[in-house]
Amino acid sequence: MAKKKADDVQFAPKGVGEIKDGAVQKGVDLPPATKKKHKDLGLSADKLKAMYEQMYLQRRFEERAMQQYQKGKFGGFLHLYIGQEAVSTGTVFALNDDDDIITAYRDHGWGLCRGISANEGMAELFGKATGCSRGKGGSMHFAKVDHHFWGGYGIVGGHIPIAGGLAFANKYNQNDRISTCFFGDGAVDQGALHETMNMAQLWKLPVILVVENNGYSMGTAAKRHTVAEIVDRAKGYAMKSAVINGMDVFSVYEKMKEIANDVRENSEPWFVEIRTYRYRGHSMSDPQQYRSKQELEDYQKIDPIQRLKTYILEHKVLSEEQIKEIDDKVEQEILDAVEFADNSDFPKEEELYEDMFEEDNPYFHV
Amino acid sequence: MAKKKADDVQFAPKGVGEIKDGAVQKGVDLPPATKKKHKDLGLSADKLKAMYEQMYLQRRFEERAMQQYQKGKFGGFLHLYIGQEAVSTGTVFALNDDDDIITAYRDHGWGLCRGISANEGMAELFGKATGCSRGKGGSMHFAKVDHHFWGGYGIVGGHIPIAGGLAFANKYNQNDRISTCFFGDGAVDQGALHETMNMAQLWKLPVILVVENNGYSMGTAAKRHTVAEIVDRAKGYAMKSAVINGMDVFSVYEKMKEIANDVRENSEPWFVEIRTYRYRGHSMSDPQQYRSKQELEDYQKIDPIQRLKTYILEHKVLSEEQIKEIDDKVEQEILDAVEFADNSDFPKEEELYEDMFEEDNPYFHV
Amino acid sequence: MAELQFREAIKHAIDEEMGRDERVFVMGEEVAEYNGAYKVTEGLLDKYGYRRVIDTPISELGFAGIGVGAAMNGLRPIIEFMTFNFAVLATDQIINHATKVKYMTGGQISCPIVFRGPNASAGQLGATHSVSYDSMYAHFPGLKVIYVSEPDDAKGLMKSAIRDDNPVIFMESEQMYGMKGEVSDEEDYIIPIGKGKIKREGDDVTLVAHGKMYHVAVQAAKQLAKDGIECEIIDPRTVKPLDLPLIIESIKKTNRCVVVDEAHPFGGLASEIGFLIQREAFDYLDAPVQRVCLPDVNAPFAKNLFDIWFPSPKQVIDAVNQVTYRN
Amino acid sequence: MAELQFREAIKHAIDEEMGRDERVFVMGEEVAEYNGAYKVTEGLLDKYGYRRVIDTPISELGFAGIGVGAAMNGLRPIIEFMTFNFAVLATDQIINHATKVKYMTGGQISCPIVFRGPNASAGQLGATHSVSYDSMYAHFPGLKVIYVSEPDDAKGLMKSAIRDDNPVIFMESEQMYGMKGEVSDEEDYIIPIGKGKIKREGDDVTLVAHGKMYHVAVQAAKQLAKDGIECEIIDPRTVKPLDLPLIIESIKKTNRCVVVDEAHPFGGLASEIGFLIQREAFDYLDAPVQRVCLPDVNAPFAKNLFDIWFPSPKQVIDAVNQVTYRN
Ligand SMILES: Cc1ncc(C[n+]2csc(CCOP(=O)(O)OP(=O)(O)O)c2C)c(N)n1
Ligand SMILES: Cc1ncc(C[n+]2csc(CCOP(=O)(O)OP(=O)(O)O)c2C)c(N)n1
Ligand SMILES: [Mg+2]
Ligand SMILES: [Mg+2]
Repeated sequence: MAKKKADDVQFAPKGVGEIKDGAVQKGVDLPPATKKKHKDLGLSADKLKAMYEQMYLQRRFEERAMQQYQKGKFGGFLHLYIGQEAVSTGTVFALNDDDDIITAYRDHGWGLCRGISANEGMAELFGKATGCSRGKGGSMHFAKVDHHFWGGYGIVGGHIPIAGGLAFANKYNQNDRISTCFFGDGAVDQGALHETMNMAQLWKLPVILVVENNGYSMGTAAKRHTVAEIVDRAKGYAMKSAVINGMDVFSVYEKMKEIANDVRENSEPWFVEIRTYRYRGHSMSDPQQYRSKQELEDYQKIDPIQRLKTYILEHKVLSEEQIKEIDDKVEQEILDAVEFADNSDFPKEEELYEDMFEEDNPYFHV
Repeated sequence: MAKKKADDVQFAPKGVGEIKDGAVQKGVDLPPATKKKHKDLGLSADKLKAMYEQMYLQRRFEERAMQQYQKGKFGGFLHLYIGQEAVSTGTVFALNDDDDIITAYRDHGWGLCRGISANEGMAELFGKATGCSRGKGGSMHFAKVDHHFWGGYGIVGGHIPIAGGLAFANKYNQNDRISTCFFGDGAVDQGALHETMNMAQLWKLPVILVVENNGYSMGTAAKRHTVAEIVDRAKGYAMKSAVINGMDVFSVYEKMKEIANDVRENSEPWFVEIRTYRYRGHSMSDPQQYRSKQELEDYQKIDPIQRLKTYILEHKVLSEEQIKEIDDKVEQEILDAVEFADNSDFPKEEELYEDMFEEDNPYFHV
Repeated sequence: MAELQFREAIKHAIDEEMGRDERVFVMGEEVAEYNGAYKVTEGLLDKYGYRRVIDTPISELGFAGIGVGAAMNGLRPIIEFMTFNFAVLATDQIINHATKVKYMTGGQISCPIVFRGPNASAGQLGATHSVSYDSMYAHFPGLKVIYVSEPDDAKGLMKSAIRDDNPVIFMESEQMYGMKGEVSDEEDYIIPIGKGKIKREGDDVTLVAHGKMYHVAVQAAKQLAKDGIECEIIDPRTVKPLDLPLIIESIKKTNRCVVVDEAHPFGGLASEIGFLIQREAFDYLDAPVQRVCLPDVNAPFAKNLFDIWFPSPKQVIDAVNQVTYRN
Repeated sequence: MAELQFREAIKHAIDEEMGRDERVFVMGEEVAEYNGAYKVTEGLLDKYGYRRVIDTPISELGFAGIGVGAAMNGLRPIIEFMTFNFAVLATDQIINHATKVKYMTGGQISCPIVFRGPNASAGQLGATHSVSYDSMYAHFPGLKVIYVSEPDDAKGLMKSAIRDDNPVIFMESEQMYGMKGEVSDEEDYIIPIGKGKIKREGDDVTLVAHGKMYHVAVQAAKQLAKDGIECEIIDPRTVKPLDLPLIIESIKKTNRCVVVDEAHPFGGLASEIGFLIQREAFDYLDAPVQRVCLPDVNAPFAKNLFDIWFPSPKQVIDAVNQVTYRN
């Protein structure tokens, strides 16, 4: 090998968030969206309305949460899902209500979608006893287990084998439920994924492993932390796979429904890459120098909520006023939630020692 | 999904070591061996002789080691490499002497091939101060670092990232060395492999990751612990890859030389599956009920040492007598080694505290 | 009473619990078709089939996590690690997930799971196969940690571990698997987690020892008895919850204590017990608590070095002589 | 003396050592282009380029292992973990490889590597982001473990850590990164590993405290001084080797000790120090050694619970009152 000068040696690739050859180097390239109309997809007008309301709820919930965070109403990390709402919404509408969902710390959208009320969600952010996780978990640990939402998890990749275990139990019990696991492009690089893919395929676990590829792992563009096309990881395990346009809720719905059916029927796992984009920083303290303004704007132009709204109006599923009504309702719901969270009590002191063990009088070492 | 009766639910596949459809279900299928003759491969008669001697040395070393173990001369694990000698030998002859080799606990063959004398090797097994690792490592931890043999490692998969690190340092220093890492089919399932493959490919590390697929991970046939064709794991990382017939030293030599050249030139990693077979149990206490006698016999019929011997005789590289001379020499070398090991001293008591730290008077907590 | 090998005692416990509760299953490397690397799960595949006895790939992190997920979703996994030295790869699932998931979700999730396998050294297996991990796990909130020394304890505590609704670490020993001992044949024999046992009574000094060290302590006590020193031996059996009252009571009688621990010294069970005794029984101590444990050095391969490395009855005797001021 | 932020002190140390020795390089998540998740490595990429400042994927086990291999092969890696809570995934490389490879090969291999990053909690980050791991690592042979409390110590000890020829764990704190303090501007300022420091003199009671707890101890000491109780505060700085002589000397003067430790109680640094004190200074103790540490409970998110969970000056004062029999 022609030896390089020491200074020319390089390991991690250089940033790609710049204009190159005149074009924005996107974190991810979107596959085409589905061409189907809502009726072709079996979505009623009511469903469509519910979808829109849900997506808008997720969006406004987080925008308000951000304000409250900036006001100092709560601490810790706050990872916003804004921009990715089509993924959670399309998926939840595609799955059965008793199918499992488990995700990473960017979990508010998922929680709301699976029945955590704005009140319970906001209260959790505030660390209040009325929160969905009784104030013990905070932003990263929304959960609603009786709705089969197993929660958000803060160790990158840690919940992937757990998803395999949820599916394992479903297969063990032959209960017809399937499990879905959502994680970021950054989590793809964890060994836990590889181990889980192998066992899921070998044991024919009814699980869908889904990468929400939003182009970045914190400040690192996907191309700088992971090689090849993520979806192609499936090839090494002869696993079924798909890439989905995650900026379009119909595309997510269509494909996830198809895949869920296949998993339910054949008890074989899938590996799915849903390409999407996060509009905000990784968390609240992110200066976002790793990407261009233009890239962000390009994605905002194809905003999933705006897209659905346009579709709804164009196809006259709802009128402008009807949309306005939904928006106002959501807005009020969230303002109420902030008030609810604010007025709720913190957990009682003794709750520090609760939820550690199943027993009534557990032992603690002192 | 048509629900199964609980008893029909199955996770890990059932054993495959049986006659099925009239044919033995082999742990691994061998790809065709190279058709090239030694001269086509650039191997001189002397090299061929050295190759044969080396392979025979590995074989007899271990056969004697087994005897000594059974006599109670030493304890611990003893994992024999018998049957796989073409892999180590073909590789070592293909690499430069300063290229790195690191392997798992089935490491005697590798050590002998990289300059550990029979004396040093046998003494290490006996836990004597004259052993290659001064009696500190035993069977699983042969090492000869001044010959760039970094040793055997006992945590399955643990040395894979380390190999990446050896390569990292070589690239950092632009010293034209490449690194090679050998591990079993069982190790393929460790997350460490996945993490290393991604980083090796992303950072263009000069490393060859080689699976010695001998068909079994302890008592588990490869098809029962890992999905798809192992070599295809490379696809997910767009990594260069190859499958090699590991029962034929020429095939290993040819292909590993080619690959080593490519890595040296382009500083890009390879993922290689060398298919081979171990004749003995996983370690000394293995009843081997997971495979058929016939499978074992089929492989013994294509024994790599016998094959090379036949080739040498057929091509009149050496005469029967000359082969006999080599055999006798090796035999004596190993008998001497046993004597040497037997007569060597155990490490001195104070050596318990040596080799923990670099300093002369290290601190130990009491 | 039936005489059983250690491994049989564990197997019987697992077998009984699998018979009682269909949610209980076993998973790990070589547990099924190979019948267990150390034959602890021998025959279970034949009896319970492929659904409930599952061979895993060498993916400690992955299958520990699958166990955690299965436990969360209503099953009761028994996860075998071939040794706890390999479980180091799975610590994220044990420490970051199994012990925290209930708390983080405000109690919504239960995680009844047993992680089991041999702990610590087993002769000349070298540095990576010889470490004792019980005190490491005991350090983290949310785990119950058991490390047993005799077949009877193994049986009764394994049954408790499987029935426990929380994550439990259950540690055994490769070198003890073949050891025989009387095991209660009481139907449904249960030993509660958190209860130690006075296994030898004595007035002169308290020895606290568990796992393989219990047997080292017994040997030392026999020697010392010849010399007129009567040791009280307490086997805590569970490292966490630790049966401190039992230990303290004994100290109040003997006023002296030596803890024999198979771990390295820094922050091991021995130091924890020593700390607790000085805190709880300061005025009763006639001598500082001493510990006999591994040196702060990796396990060597060479037999002679290994024998020095491993705690011996001689070291226990020396420590007893020290706390009784006999030297 | 220059006033530096904690993060700057560490960066200066790294920068100086990278300038001195071309084999030193930095690797970790977001250390390069992002300039460090907590800005500890800010500017290093610009100064040293892509060869020596390397962004990694989220593959803690993998990049820790690449670090180990690079160290074995002649380099001197500094591996940043975004926090030591994530290093749990890399423990196999740290505990089974970095600390054992030299020993197992009979001394043939050296492994000069620094694993660094923030340790323990950083406010309301929940159960998986709040655990203190210094005593866990100190338990295992072959590691030096440093957990510093002030910028000056950080600078001098980081330089020592990088120059050390063995694996070193260097722990910092997210919450202290912005803290300012005087840092020696001595050229090539080195603090030897294994030396603690008396940071406040006093005759009445010895407080041992490191990392964030040092500052909790300082607050308690200030309060207590108003009450006429003078605390001697020892910051061990290095957990291992532990500067026991310094502690014992102080105990011989004060006859009382409270250890303030950010870890959970079982087998933490506090219990180790408590054990050692009773062993080495039994006759000097006027009261049992007490510890103030985290409860045996996971970190809660809710602010009010977190504040109860986290060790407070009040708890230290109570413990001091206890050992001085003032309550
Ligand atoms: C094991 C582990 N390593 C590092 C971190 C710190 N961390 C939190 S999120 C994150 C980036 C993850 O990116 P990605 O998986 O793409 O998810 P996204 O944030 O884009 O949703 C990192 C490095 C962590 N929480 N856990
Ligand atoms: C992390 C870890 N898990 C389990 C083991 C126990 N173990 C040792 S070798 C082995 C089988 C490995 O098989 P393979 O990788 O195919 O190598 P081979 O023995 O065939 O050479 C197992 C399970 C170990 N040493 N390390
Ligand atoms: Mg991402
Ligand atoms: Mg194999």
